[in-house]
Amino acid sequence: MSEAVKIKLSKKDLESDQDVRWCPGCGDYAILATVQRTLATLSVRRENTVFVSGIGCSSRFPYYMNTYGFHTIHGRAPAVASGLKITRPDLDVWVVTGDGDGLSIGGNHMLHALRRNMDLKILLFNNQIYGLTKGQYSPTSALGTRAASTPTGSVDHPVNPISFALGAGATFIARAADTDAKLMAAVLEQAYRHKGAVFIELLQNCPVFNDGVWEAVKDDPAGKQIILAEGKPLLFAGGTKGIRLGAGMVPEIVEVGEGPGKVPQTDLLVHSERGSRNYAHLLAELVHPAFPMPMGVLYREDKPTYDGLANAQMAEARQKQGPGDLEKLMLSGMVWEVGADGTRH
Amino acid sequence: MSEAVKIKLSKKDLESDQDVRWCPGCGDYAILATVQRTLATLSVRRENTVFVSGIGCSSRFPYYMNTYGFHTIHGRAPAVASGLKITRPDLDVWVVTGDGDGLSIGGNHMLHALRRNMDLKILLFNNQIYGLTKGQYSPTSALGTRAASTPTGSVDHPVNPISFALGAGATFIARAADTDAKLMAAVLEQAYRHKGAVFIELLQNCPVFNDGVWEAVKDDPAGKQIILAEGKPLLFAGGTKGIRLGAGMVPEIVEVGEGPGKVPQTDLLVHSERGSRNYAHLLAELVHPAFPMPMGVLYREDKPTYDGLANAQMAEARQKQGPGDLEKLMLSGMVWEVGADGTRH
Amino acid sequence: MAETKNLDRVVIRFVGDSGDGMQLTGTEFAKAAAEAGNDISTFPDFPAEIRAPAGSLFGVSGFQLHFSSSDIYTPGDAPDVLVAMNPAALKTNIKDLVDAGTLIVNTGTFIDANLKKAGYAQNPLESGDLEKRYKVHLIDISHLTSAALDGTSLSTKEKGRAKNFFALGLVFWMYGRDPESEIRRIHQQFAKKPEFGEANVKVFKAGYHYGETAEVFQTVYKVPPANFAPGMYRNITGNEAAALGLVVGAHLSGKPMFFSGYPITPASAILHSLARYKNFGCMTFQAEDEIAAMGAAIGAAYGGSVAVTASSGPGIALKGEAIGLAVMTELPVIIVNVQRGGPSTGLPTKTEQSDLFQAIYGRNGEAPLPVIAAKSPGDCFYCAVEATRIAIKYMVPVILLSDGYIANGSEPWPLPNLSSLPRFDVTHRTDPKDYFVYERDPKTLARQWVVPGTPGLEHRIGGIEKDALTGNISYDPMNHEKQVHVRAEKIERVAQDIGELDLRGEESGDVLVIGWGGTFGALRQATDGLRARGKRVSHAHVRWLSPMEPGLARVIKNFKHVMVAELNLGQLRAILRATFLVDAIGLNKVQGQPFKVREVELAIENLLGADAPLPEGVTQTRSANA
Amino acid sequence: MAETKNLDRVVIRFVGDSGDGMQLTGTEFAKAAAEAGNDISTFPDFPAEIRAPAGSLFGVSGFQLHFSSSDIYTPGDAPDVLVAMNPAALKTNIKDLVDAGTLIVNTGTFIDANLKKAGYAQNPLESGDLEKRYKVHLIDISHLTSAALDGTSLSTKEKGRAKNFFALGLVFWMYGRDPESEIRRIHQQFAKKPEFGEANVKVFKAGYHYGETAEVFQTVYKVPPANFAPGMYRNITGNEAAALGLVVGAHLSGKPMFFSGYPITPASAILHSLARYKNFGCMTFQAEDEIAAMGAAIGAAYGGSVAVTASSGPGIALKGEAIGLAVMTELPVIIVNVQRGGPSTGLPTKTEQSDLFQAIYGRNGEAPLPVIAAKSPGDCFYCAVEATRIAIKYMVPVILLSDGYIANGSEPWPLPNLSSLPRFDVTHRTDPKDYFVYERDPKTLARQWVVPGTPGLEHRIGGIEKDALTGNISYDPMNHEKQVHVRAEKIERVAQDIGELDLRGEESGDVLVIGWGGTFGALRQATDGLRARGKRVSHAHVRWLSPMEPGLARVIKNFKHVMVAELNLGQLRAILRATFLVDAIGLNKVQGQPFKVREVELAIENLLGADAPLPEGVTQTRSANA
Ligand SMILES: Cc1ncc(C[n+]2csc(CCOP(=O)(O)OP(=O)(O)O)c2C)c(N)n1
Ligand SMILES: Cc1ncc(C[n+]2csc(CCOP(=O)(O)OP(=O)(O)O)c2C)c(N)n1
Ligand code: SF4
Ligand code: SF4
Ligand SMILES: [Mg+2]
Ligand SMILES: [Mg+2]
Repeated sequence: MSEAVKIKLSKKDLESDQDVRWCPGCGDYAILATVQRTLATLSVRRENTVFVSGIGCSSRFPYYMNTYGFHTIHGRAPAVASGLKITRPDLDVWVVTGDGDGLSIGGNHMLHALRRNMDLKILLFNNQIYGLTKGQYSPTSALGTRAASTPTGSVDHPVNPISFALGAGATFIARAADTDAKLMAAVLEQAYRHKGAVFIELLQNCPVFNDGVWEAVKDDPAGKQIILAEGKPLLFAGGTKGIRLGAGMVPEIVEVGEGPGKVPQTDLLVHSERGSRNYAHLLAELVHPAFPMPMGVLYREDKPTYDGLANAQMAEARQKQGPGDLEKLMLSGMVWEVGADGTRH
Repeated sequence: MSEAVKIKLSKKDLESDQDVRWCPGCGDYAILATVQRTLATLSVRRENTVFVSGIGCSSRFPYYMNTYGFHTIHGRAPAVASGLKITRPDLDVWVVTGDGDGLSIGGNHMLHALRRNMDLKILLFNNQIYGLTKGQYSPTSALGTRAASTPTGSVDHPVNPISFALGAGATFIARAADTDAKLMAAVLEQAYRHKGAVFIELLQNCPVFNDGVWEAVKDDPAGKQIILAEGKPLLFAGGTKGIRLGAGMVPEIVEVGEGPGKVPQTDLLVHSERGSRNYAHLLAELVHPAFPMPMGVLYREDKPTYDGLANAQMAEARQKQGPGDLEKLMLSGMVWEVGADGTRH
Repeated sequence: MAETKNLDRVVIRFVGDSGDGMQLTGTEFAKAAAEAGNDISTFPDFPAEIRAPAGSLFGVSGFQLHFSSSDIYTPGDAPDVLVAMNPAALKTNIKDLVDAGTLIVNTGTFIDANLKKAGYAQNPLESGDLEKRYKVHLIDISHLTSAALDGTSLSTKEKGRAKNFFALGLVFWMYGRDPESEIRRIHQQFAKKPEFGEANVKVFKAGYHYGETAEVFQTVYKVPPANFAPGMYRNITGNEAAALGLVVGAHLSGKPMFFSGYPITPASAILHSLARYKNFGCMTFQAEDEIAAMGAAIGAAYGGSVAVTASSGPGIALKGEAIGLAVMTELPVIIVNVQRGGPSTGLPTKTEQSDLFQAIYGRNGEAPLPVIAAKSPGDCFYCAVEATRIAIKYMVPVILLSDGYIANGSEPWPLPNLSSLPRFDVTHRTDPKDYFVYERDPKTLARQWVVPGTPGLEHRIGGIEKDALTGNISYDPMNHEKQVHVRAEKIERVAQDIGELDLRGEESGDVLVIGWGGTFGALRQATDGLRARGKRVSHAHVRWLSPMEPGLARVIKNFKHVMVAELNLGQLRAILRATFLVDAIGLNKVQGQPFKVREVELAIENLLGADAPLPEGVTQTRSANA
Repeated sequence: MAETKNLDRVVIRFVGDSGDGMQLTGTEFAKAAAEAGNDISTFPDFPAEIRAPAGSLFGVSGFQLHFSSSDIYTPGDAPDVLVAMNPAALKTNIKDLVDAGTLIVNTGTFIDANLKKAGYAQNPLESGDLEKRYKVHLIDISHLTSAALDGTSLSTKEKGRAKNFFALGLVFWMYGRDPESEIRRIHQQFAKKPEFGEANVKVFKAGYHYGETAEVFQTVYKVPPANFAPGMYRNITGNEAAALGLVVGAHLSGKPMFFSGYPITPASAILHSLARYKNFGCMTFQAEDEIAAMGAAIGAAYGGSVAVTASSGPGIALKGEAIGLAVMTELPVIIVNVQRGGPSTGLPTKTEQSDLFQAIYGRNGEAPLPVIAAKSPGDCFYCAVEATRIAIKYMVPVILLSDGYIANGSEPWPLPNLSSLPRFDVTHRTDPKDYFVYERDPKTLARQWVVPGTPGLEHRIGGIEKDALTGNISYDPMNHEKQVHVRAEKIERVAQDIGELDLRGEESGDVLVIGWGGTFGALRQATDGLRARGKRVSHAHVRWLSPMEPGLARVIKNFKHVMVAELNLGQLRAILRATFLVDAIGLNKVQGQPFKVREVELAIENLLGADAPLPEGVTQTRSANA
């Protein structure tokens, strides 16, 4: 995050002059609006903000932001963004990707950007489908998904984006639904302030090829979401249910309260963004339909960033060795002089 | 694993006629010998056994096995092996890879092979270095590793192969040291019998470019290893120390026994290969030097394999629709006949 | 009553919003034309967006159909009839309509908001300018559609969606097509939602009756049936034909088929088709990326399957390294490239022929392989069969080039008699005696295809240079020299299996037009036309680009001018110049659009002495250095 | 006392086990020769294995040095002196030794186990055959070494490791080199382990004294200093020079440098060097793979760095798609390809020139870019500077081709005067007024390099076709046509910046030899030699392969024969034939080895009428079709 002289911005200031080209009703519209509104609220400097994306419907995002933007190639946004961030630590670099772009073809760059704790804010639009190529299943699609390339149902076990990000080493992990502007704004703001690899899963609806895939979760926020809050127990269903750590470290849904078959609130797991990795893994494994989905910031950790360390090494080298002397560098190794008379010195 | 008419095999039967070309003292020799010996013991059918590898010192492995073998290109072994296994479920397909081959350039194929629960036995030789290209740091090298490309120390946080495999969805996860022939043989045997994606991390020494990187762990098996055993508590240091689940789901090293500051054995975590994923994550996070390293089978789970499901769909289609009738297929869509008189029918 | 007039051929284009169902309208009308016995050729042209915002210029979707009572090769240069469903569609297409052509406009959409989105300051329907050039029919299709659906339970939005059936009904009437079979088809298509079926039929009939009653159309046109050779026909797109050809190819070799792909426009449809052919022994695998798709194909080939992968330019670029592995290990893999506009992401939904260099040269090292290009939708079938046969016979990866134009375009295709196609059954060696992994067939130079599971033949292969006999790793200089030459020679030997050159016209003359791939139709039609007018013009269409078809050597020096026509900057041209040292000039167009027949004619006429300017953008490239 | 004999030049090759330290021996002796004022050229030739098992044939490591009192261009065709440290080394190298050449053998290693590993049924030293052809010196170096170290605390194994210093001492004596400076160097090198330093010096002296006393060598040879132009010299390998050139290039442009790479033989050394230049503002990044390396370079270029990536053939294949993105977004990236033997993994440690096609054509779509090739180790420096300059000036990715031969080989290199190198400072636009993202410089056609962080110039770029002015996504057909041509024209315009053609000899004559890249030395030496013998032979060495150097057009048609000599099957040849329609024939060798001067001479003599057979493997390719 760049030190900004705070300027008042409105959402409009973040809108580019390009026509937005998503399908009517696409969840991407809501995300775009929330990102624009949040960045305006945060008074970011537009010139120091860069959106880098891959290819996919979601990856058209940068065209609509009145900031710097780079629509790269399929799956490679984290790599391009890394090169940019390492060399330009003064910039805020956001990455916009989809479940196909970021977890199928681009899974490796995602893994390594997260592992390195590259200071990138990565937004993964998860619609569980390939939108742009017209509806093939993706690595996040449920087993048995019938789609263009799987008329009899997919036989791939899906990847859990949050588990993946955690396993890879992301230092800020969060989740929000496309239409929950309030939660998303809160998450984006904290992400913006985090130094390190941010991974945010945005549950996004593709009305054309995978309509309603998140409906069950989104339509029943009380029953199907746990809104995470620091220091608060994992409660849902209006506080009547909660998550407890059962035997063998298995999370359990329990009825909360007094009386037979119910457990006191104090038995529940208590949320801590900076909790242990094991706790975070447990949160990651809470997935619909077996469990309500944790929403908000699941995990964060302060850890040196790749770009920070790399630039520190540069500074240290310059300090220790002095600014490079090219003449001297040229003269290193096995060097000799031949005099005007052709003799060596 | 193919149903084999058991034939007596000796280690020699598994040795190809090629000169082994690793450096003297390389840990790969020990692994090769153990694999050859174990496969002989298991009386595998050589003709039904295929070793597929990428590029790296470790990836030369197939040349030395008197089975079918394919030395592919850097990082792509899981992809090649997947195509083979899907179409030839009758074969036992092993993948040999290195920390660079399997987790740097090949990380994405690894992720997806594991996620799909492809029935592959993947052996990752982790020497924390690029051997073949003469000693650059790898994604498993510790932060600060000084190597050819990082003279002032690496600034990458390493990836934990076991965490990665677990996050990706492997259904059999194990670890053994190159020189621990007994444990490795036991692990290999169970892996051989497992149906699904096997991921085995082999701690391998590269005496030339990263000598002794695992020495601390290997030289002090009692103090620095937890030899996992089903139903047994996580004990080490000759039973005097153990691992307990502490507050906030943080694992703790405790002194085991009676008396002040000691905890009873019953307080310790008890190993279960088929334990919860959360338990497995906890095991994965036990890494040297903070913790002793769990050795043996860390996790397993029975889950349908990609190749199994895909071939079942083929069988089902054939059963439901009958064997394909090409003539009929050609005639589907918009078809018409033009008669001998040029008229349409 | 309207009078009836006979026409030889008609080019009609339906244009509207992506949501307006123009592809469906076009396809249905194409079916009717085919049913009526016309020769047809279609050209769908979609926007890159899935569903662009209604009314936008970039959201216009079009479908052009050429139907005729005589042989045709292309969907036509310019529409005789344009059906425009909204201002954006009119704006982007009106310039293509022929002078005095028929223009049908849905006036109901010409409201301020849409006019603005289309960039019209004034309503173009009001200026009277259109009437000066075209036969204009202004019809409020939107209104007539909802009127037709008055009283149904459909929502306003649902009603609006039916308006393309009004247009369809109208043109059915205009061209005297049988409405009954269409009504049956609509009912069939909407069998699961009969209320929509009913509604669409209503609107279709309303359109048909509008034509009958409104008296605005004085003429009903008849395009009599074309003269088709007897036999079974099927209307087919290139991607469908390729999928069929791959299934049949695998069948002819007696092997199961494995297809691995990663979705990409315009190749995905091949994966989609094959995924439905499981009972034919086709296993399909959607890989995590194109590299994995190629890797998996190699693994499957190694295991003994007919292995196939398909992609488009960017995906093929990614496969390059792995294709090299298939070259080195000499495994049969069929790689389909349905070309699109490049470079980089380029113009994903548009056609181009600019991946020829990549196909032939796009790998590290000396890594030659056979390259075949399909010339038409139906030809994709034969090329797929042939690619399969060559891959297996020579134990090589083969690249099959298609392009967006023939992949999505369709034509009536005489169905091949399957039993007449020659089998090329594979026998995998099982005899362990004296087996050498890289021993070669003296004629084809192919090594033997030994598959895992064969006792006693256990062996190892890989991407490092191999001993020319044993296949063991070899760093021996002379062995490398030998193997590099053998791999090249093997590709040259494929020429043994290449049929006659597809040459139309004399073996000598004034102009030899050389083309390859999907430009076939335009080139053949242009040259046929000129020859009919007495010009000494021939057309050679190259099918095998690597090795270069031997037939070309015989004729290429017999013409005053050689012109290589391609939708790129001159890739085949460069190869032909290098091979034959002829001063071939180029006809090049890189607009994401196929050649128009007239463009080709003009270019040839110029060579014959005319001095007509070529249409904007199209370039006739002459050599500066030669 | 031995007599002293003057020689003009000597080629010496040290061969032994990979563990025997032959690279060190060779390098040290090269230093001594350079110090003595000789012109030198070196050729290290390692096995593919890191450390192959002792005694194996594939574990033999060699280092050839050519030193001379006159100008030389190559490490020499065949050694005059062969130092063989074990049977495997003798076996694999003896065939190269010139007749009557000097052979020095370490007999101590000729034990049964080693003889067997080398495939010798009999001890070749005992048959007497060697003596018939060569001046043989059998010395038990192993024994003499351990004898010299008797009484030291070193283990037997450690003692064994010192034996290369015995050989080094011996050749120092043979060629009258000053032992003192070497002794100093040894002490320096082992400063951290002085006991080894001591031991090695002991052994070195033992070798030196052995020569002096053993009376087996009757002659001390003297190769007088060469005539170097005055100035500073440095012995440099191609990879070192490339790294320096990149640093200097970035410096001259006034920009920080970003290098991202993924290790691969033989390119890794560039990454290793640059990683040490942090205080020069070089940021290095070891990416997860080559695609990421190219992606990161693009990101860094976008951010305003001089962005570089380096790899070898297979890695460049992987970068293809991303290079296309750099072409489309018109960002300056320097892509170094240190070529090795292909295809696929091929011969990773051997040299070849077979990635030219890939460099020029290996991407989807029309994706042209400038390609420059370095001709010698030192030239890698200038090419790196030039590639940087062109990339920035024209806003394009540039491919710089090197190869394993010049990358690892070294030569004495006159250090450039840095202050005389022209600066090409970058100014990034900051004025927001009337900024259009794809507006171009009328002369170079470059768009402006605007970097993030610049207020008011916020804009978006990407891989989809862009409007020729605004850079917004454009699917417009004419815009695409225009942009495709502009991108091609921009590359052609690079010709404005290309200097004179490197032509040696007359502008017309009997034979024009055309080469590119690392074959320079052999071609120049062969042609110089023939011209000295009165032949009408010229040599043009092409530096820019794309665009093709304009100077070639003037001369290429003035010769009876044009012969394109390349370490591939004729890639430049094909391009020249296509461009100039000249019937260029090829001289081709694909053995992982550079041309020998004699091979080139023979080929030229053949064209001049001789009918000498070429050495095995080397082919003179004539056109069948032309
Ligand atoms: C190299 C390459 N392969 C394939 C494609 C085709 N392609 C474009 S986007 C996409 C997947 C999009 O899915 P996702 O990332 O989930 O984005 P969404 O459209 O759903 O937002 C694919 C396969 C491409 N453009 N480039
Ligand atoms: C496409 C490609 N990039 C790079 C290389 C060079 N390369 C070969 S092996 C290797 C890494 C080896 O490391 P690892 O997988 O850990 O194997 P090890 O040698 O340590 O067993 C690299 C970078 C290559 N062969 N191909
Ligand atoms: S296809 Fe789906 S994801 Fe793409 S723009 Fe349309 S609704 Fe959105
Ligand atoms: S370099 Fe290391 S890993 Fe490779 S063979 Fe040698 S010791 Fe083994
Ligand atoms: Mg998606
Ligand atoms: Mg390794």
